[in-house]
Amino acid sequence: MPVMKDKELRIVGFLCNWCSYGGADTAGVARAEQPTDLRIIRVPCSGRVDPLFIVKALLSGADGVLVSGCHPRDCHYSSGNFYARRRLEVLKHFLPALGIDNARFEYTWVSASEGQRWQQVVTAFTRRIHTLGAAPGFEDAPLLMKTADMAPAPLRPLGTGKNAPLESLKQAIKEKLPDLACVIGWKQGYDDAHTTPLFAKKPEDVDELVWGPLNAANLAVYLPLFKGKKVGIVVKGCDSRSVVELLQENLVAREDVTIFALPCEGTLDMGRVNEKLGRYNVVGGIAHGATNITITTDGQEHDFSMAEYAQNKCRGCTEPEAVLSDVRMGDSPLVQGEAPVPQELALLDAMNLDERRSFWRTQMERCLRCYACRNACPMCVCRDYCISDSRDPHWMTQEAGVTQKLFFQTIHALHLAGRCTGCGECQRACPVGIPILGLRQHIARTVGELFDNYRAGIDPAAVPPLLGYEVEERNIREREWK
Amino acid sequence: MSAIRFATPDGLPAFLARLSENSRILAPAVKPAGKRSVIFEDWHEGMPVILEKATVPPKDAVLPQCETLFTYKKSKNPDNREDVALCLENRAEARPTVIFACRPCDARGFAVLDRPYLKGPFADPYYKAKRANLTVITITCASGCNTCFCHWVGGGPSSPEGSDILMTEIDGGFVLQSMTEAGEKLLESAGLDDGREVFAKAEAARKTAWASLASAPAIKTAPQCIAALFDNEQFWQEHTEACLSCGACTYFCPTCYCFNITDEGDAFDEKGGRRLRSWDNCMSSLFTREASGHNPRTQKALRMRNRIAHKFSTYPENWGAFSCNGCGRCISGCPVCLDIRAVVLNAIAAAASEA
Amino acid sequence: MRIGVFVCHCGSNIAGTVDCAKVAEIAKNFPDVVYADDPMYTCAEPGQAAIEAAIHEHKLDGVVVASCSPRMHEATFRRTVERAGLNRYMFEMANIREHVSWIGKEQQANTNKSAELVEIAVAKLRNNRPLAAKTFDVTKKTLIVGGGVAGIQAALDCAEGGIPVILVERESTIGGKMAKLDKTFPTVDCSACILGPKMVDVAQHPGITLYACAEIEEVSGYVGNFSVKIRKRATYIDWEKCTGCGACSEKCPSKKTPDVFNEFTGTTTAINIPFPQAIPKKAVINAQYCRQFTKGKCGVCAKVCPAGAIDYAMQDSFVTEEVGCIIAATGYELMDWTIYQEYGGGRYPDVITSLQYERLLSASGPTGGHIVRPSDGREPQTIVFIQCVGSRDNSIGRPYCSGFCCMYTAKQAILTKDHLPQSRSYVFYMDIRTPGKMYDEFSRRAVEEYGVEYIRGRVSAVYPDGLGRYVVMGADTLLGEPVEIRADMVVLAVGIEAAKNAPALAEKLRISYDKYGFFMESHVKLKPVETNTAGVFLAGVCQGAKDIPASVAQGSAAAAKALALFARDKLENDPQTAQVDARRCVGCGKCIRCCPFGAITETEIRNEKKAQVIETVCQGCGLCTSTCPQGAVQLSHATDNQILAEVNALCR
Amino acid sequence: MKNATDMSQRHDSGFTVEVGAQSGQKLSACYQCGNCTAGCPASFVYDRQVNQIMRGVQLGMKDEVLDSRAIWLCLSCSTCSLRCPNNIDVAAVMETLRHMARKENRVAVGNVEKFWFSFLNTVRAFGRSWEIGTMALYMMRSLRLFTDLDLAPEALKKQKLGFKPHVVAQGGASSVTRIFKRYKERAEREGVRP
Amino acid sequence: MNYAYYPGCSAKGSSADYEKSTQAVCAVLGMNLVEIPGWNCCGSTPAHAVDTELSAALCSRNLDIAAQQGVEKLLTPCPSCLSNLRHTAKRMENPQFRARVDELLDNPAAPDFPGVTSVMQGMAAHCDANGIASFIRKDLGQLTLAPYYGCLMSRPADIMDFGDPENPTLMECLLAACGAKVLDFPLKTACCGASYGIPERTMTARLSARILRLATDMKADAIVAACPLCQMNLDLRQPQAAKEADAIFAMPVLYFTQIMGLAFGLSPDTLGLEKLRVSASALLDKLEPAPSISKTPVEGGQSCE
Repeated sequence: MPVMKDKELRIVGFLCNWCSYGGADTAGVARAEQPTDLRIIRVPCSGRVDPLFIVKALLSGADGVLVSGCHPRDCHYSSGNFYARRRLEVLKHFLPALGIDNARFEYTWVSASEGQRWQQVVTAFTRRIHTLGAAPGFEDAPLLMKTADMAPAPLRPLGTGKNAPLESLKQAIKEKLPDLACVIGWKQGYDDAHTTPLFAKKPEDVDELVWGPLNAANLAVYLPLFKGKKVGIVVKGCDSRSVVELLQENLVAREDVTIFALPCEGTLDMGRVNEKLGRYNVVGGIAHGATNITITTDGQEHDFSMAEYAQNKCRGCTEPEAVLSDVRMGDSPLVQGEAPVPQELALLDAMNLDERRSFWRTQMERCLRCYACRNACPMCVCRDYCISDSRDPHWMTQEAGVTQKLFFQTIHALHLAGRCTGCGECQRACPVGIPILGLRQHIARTVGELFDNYRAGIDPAAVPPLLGYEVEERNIREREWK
Repeated sequence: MSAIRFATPDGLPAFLARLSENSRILAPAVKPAGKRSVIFEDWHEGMPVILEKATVPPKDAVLPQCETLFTYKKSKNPDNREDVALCLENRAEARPTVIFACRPCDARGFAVLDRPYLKGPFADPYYKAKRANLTVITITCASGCNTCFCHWVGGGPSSPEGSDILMTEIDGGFVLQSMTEAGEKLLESAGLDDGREVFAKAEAARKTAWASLASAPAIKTAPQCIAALFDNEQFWQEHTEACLSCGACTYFCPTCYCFNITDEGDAFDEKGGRRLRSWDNCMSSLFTREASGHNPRTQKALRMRNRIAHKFSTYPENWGAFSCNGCGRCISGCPVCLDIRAVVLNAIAAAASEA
Repeated sequence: MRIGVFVCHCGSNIAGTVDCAKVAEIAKNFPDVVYADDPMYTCAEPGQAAIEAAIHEHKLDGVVVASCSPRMHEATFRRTVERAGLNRYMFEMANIREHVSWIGKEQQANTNKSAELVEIAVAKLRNNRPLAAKTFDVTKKTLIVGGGVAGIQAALDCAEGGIPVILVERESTIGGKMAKLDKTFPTVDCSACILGPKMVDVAQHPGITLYACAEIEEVSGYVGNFSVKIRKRATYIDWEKCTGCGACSEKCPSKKTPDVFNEFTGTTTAINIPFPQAIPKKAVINAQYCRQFTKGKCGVCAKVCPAGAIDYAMQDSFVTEEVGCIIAATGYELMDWTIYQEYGGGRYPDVITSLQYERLLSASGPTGGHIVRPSDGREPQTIVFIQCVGSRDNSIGRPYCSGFCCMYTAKQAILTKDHLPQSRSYVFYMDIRTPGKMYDEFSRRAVEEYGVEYIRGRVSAVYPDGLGRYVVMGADTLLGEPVEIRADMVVLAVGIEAAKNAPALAEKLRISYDKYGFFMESHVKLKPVETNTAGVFLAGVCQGAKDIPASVAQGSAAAAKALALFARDKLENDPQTAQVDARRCVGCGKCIRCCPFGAITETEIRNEKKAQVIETVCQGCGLCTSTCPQGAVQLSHATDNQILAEVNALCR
Repeated sequence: MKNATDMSQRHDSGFTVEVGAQSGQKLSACYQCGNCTAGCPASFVYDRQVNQIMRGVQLGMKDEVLDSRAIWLCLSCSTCSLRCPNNIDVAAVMETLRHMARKENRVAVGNVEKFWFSFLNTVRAFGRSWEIGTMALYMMRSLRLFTDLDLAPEALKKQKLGFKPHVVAQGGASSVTRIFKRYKERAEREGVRP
Repeated sequence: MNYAYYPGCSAKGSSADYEKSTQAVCAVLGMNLVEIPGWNCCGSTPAHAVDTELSAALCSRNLDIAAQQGVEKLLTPCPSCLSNLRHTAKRMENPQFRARVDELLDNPAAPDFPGVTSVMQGMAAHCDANGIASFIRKDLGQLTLAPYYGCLMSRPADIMDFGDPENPTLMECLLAACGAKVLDFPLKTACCGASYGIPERTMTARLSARILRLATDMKADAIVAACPLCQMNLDLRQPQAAKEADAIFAMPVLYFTQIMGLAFGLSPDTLGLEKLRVSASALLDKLEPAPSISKTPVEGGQSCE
């Protein structure tokens, strides 16, 4: 079978120099006939294959991508393929979230002596891609607008935190303040209905600290900026996971950060709150009930029950209390039940691949590429050197097309694999409300499934799954070539 | 003599449909999501007519998020491969465009953009072509809003600056008033009813809107005050601590006009190379990073100083008007609720105390 | 850039199915390509000269050759462009032979594919940068793993060549399998007599440091500068003090300790010296059987030791050695033949392995060199030798020939006749494989002079007849009949396998091993001693079955490789290493965590933590590059932009 | 004196391929170690040893193989398959050869086949085998009227053999009969010997 | 506990004693064997020797009946039946083969067949060695037994799934649990000559003689069989074997169920011992009442599986 009967399709192969490229050579020496579609890019090691190369190829018109390396244990660099196996497997799971059929991507192991196996792999993969046909694009996918359903019931009673021991906390902060450059918390923002970060340096600053459902922002994002200085931070449970993740990644030193924690009763989804408040001139006041807050604007009262207006993530939250803290006050809330599938993810799950491509095209069109999602993300530590706007490396162009925008979301999601705590700041920060959190949730779920229910930001001493490997992976099986 | 017309709510789609025969219509469209947004989009028949203030201003009509200025191709002489010919293709395109239902602040944005792009020593041909083909139909605001402050900076709920037509909602419909020749021409052929009879109602509505605004603080001294604070790094640091450097504020500012130019693609490729102009963001460290790697504004405080100063000090110095028109999007859209008004007022106060 | 493209015909190898001239013509339109040609044989002397000439004539600053696999000729052409004054890394290859012309017959598709492969190569080349190697110092010392005859030979040759040697042996004595043999083929000279002096040389050579009862724990570093952590197992004897007098084992009450050295044909004491010629001649306690350990009291040896060397509290200890190269000589083991239930699966005492038989033959063995049946101590009259037990047997996943069994079986049959002139020996064989000097003559002597009955066929089953003998059910395929022999004793020529922890050692050394655990040489024919990891060499059976002469030869060959390596004072690294852009680096250390070689360290630049690559340690895998989210670490010659250029050339 | 076998004349590669395909075995893997022969309990009655049969198949010597007695005397005990170092299911090859021989009506040991048919006839009739019926039919077919006569008294005394056949209840017998009928009809339709 | 049961034809004829003792011993163990209705002959060796599809059709009919009854696991005492049923189940996984077989059947066979296993394995799964020991009423300590499986029980290994195909040990485990001394009998899986006793008497006689000879030389009190045909060859045809080997044998050949029954204190009559050609009376003489009802755990394993 020299060439597939139909027109050649674009298949890109990334082969490690030591085993698979040699295996392809061996196949050639043995005159093992193969379909001609494949174009091979030689890389030193399968561990060199950044999953982003694969996404880049698939988004740029490749119909299939094949990665092949040395068999596990046989890596010329001893462990490169172990890392590759994890990263590529995560990618394999992730591609469908974008609407890309993951049958278009495969990775395998072929040694330098396995010419016959290489022939079999190329033939089977090419046949598979021909069965799938040319890859559909994003730019011309039919429009499809969909929104997530309401969130399920929370795992704990949500409230406004009005009875939290805020004053005792302020006292505790004041005691520690002399040793700290500042303590990061929340204070009232441009009106009563909005908060803004507080950087308390003097005791009187501490009096401005507020606690309650308006404290949506995850302040952990500021910690790396204070690298080398001693700072305090007030955290909700979810924020504490970001702090743990930063500690795990050496971006903050444990001795430099003092963590103040109160049990969180949930935060408001300000997008929906603002939508309900509509256009108003002034906030006349805000009243905290046990499970609701009332905001008066231009004389009109608006009631927001936590059950209805809490952020989606708060409903599935299993860590209302900080997972790590130095000063902790208040009673531990009771969490019951298992975290449900988050709404944004459920929305993705409910769609087929075609629908997902349409969905993302529809959503991504309005992306401004402001990258607020990135800058609000506590785990986006590259900051000023993000590869999305560099020329060396030159991953992306400034073009405003859907694929560029979606590729950025993929970069963010893949870079967050095993690191994202699901804090949702990316989506919260998006000025045009694109439900990008679903992609991060998708990858977090994959990481959990593949790596023994691993959740980021729980254990500061854990090895992040994609920075480690097992010689025998428990949940990754090589797929057979038949 | 301006043209005045009246349209019922039901009549608006027909009006737009008529306009769309000869022009592209950019009108607000709702994007439902957990966080709802309103975006200017190509309007075509069958779409609802939305009059809400958009999340993102219609700046894109004259200054696209990314535009291809020109493409370039190289081709080799078959007889001498070292002889390479370069061929440029200008891509300045300008379709007649009508912006429908932007707000006065948005429209004033075009006035702010016009100065550097058209009135300086060199007119920008790409901008110029688009601007010349643009007609702006503005809906006046019926009230103020908690984040708006147009009247601080010389605007107002029915400010006509930058608009070709002002449209004001009254009982039972809308009064459309042309403010420019282009607007007049448009209204004359728009097939709408005469509105002179109800024009008074529109004027009354505009007055009511004005009256609803809280009084504006005096910020006339802002240019000098901010200039005076140029070296006060502590002031800028205190006001920038919460900033994430995301620059979302600049992307949905109707008056931010900085851009970046990049080349993409290969000149030998079929598609050719593309010279792209795309929005840039002064809040990003990249904005001032030089090729050598040196960056005069590494701190976000200095970048914030630049943004505030540009809007309230340097631009006014050059052009005699604030380049902020008080739309308030940078406040309502900021992920951490930073308030530019507070910065300006604090700067005036700080300068006063310094002095 | 000014790029020249050379599309090789390779005679008809490529031109047969690829229109090379057309590929060259298409290539002329690629960016920066100013010259393209399609020579007949690019790698031949005129072909290389033409490249050099074109570089000069057309002022080329980059060259693409489309021909065979870069694994074949990349090094060749890099030298070519270097001769013409270009940096060797301003060169790329497109593999249009192994990956195109040899795997498909359709000329149009092949031509198109070749042109695209050239296009990728040009795209990459346009992003290439000249790279320069760094030189680094060499630790002129060799570490040898395994003290069998191959390791001993390598150690002696290295030491004689003036290179210090660290010899690490797992057992308590060196000598390996050869030390257990009685006589050796084809000369039937005494194994101990020829190996013994070499073992003594090892002990006495000032350049050789011997660690017995020791194993490799960790290996880091790279050619020229390996750091090897060695675990010295607790022997419970202070060897500094032990004189090897043997008083301890004379008095040891635990006399039923399995005798490992004698292949379990007898028992020994819990504290013992395996055999009189052991090197080092030091006692070791087998804690599994020593009463001091099993019962918590005894202490006899401590009482009788005149040197006071007994130390029951001894723990494993570690020592780290810095060396420049490593020779693996870990030898082999016999496969577990008891999976052959048809031969009794180890339940019949008189069905034994050839190595056990060797101990029975040996004068220093448990029977003092008398051949007797383990079951009842009687001299056997009929002995059946079965060859290929665990060799050439696909059904148990061992299709390979163990190489030396044919010869030692002939030897054992001859020795049997010497020991027991009245006995009859039968050898069941499939093929006689004796390709060595004097080998076939030797095996013929067994038949012609010693009357050994060779029967061509396998043995299907062996079972006791209930009357004290064994029924051997075989076939004589030459006769075309099944045959049966009542035997007193059955000796199995058990196949070999790689040492049990060979794969684990391979992983530490970062070398490959085949699916049977034998280490992979760099090239089967042309680099049989080298591995794919620079500075790691192979000697002896760890690389594949071989007999004593071949093992000794390979030991010497490995030593020659070590000496050649150390003939230079400085080594050059491969400049395809990772580079850190310190400005982009945020100091998160993810690259440090992943680097398989410890080649990235943390440094401080203006009070900020940054990653730093030790270029001489970096092996160029690029794992760091794909790990760093901000792209701050870039692997030279495989940077993100270089690979992206290739992807972009393919997908648009 | 027998002439040397002309291999080029003899080799019927189609036969080799057919045996390989029907048995599902890789025949070229056989390297003639003789383990099958060594382990075969019936080898002493064979005219050709198992390894010789395998060799014959490899060489495509169809007549020699299909006309051999060995393939009829194979006990199907699978010892050969178990001991084969090359994972060849030799017993399956032997059975395949038997099927091929039967279909071509080459039955070197007629009595074996007659016994099988005697057995199967009782199954066809009653749904279950019937030992006395089998014996009777076999004696008639083979004309060996004294087969196992020495055992009869003991067997009968111990009531080892039933004088009445066991007939399957619930119409099972006729259902089995129909299986045989369809089998025979299909074989005839396909032109092979049932 | 009820178990679906396929007795095989010989249970209704030549090996009625196997059947009788199997039923009796299973009853003691609490296993109630329920015959599947309307079962037919598996075709034995003649069917598959003639045609694989014919053999599969005969077996499929039985497996189909069991499947229709909702049976998950079917027990059979006869290794030949077991082999045919298991081979058929395996071959029917091939759709082309299945289609050919379905043509021969009244109705297409059920898509999924129940698993088939030997009564011996069924016992071991039902009851561990200690459980078996708890039923012992007679001391078999004086008996030395040669376990004999025959060639079909453990081969081919992938089909039969009966432990090491060269060296199965399940019967040893059961017999040891019953208190008997069990020989490591090397010819335990050798072929007895199968049904060739009729067309090729000398072959079967010689093969049986070999087994009888070794058992005699190893001083076994009896050979213990698990296959009706093997038992018939070794017992009923023992004189033929003796004649062929020019020897005198007096080797009782019992079914393993008969031995177990003896240990459980069942009467010879219940176990059909009278049907043996070579009398087991010498064996019975060696039995002694168990010293006490043994509750002591049997060394070396709770389970024979």
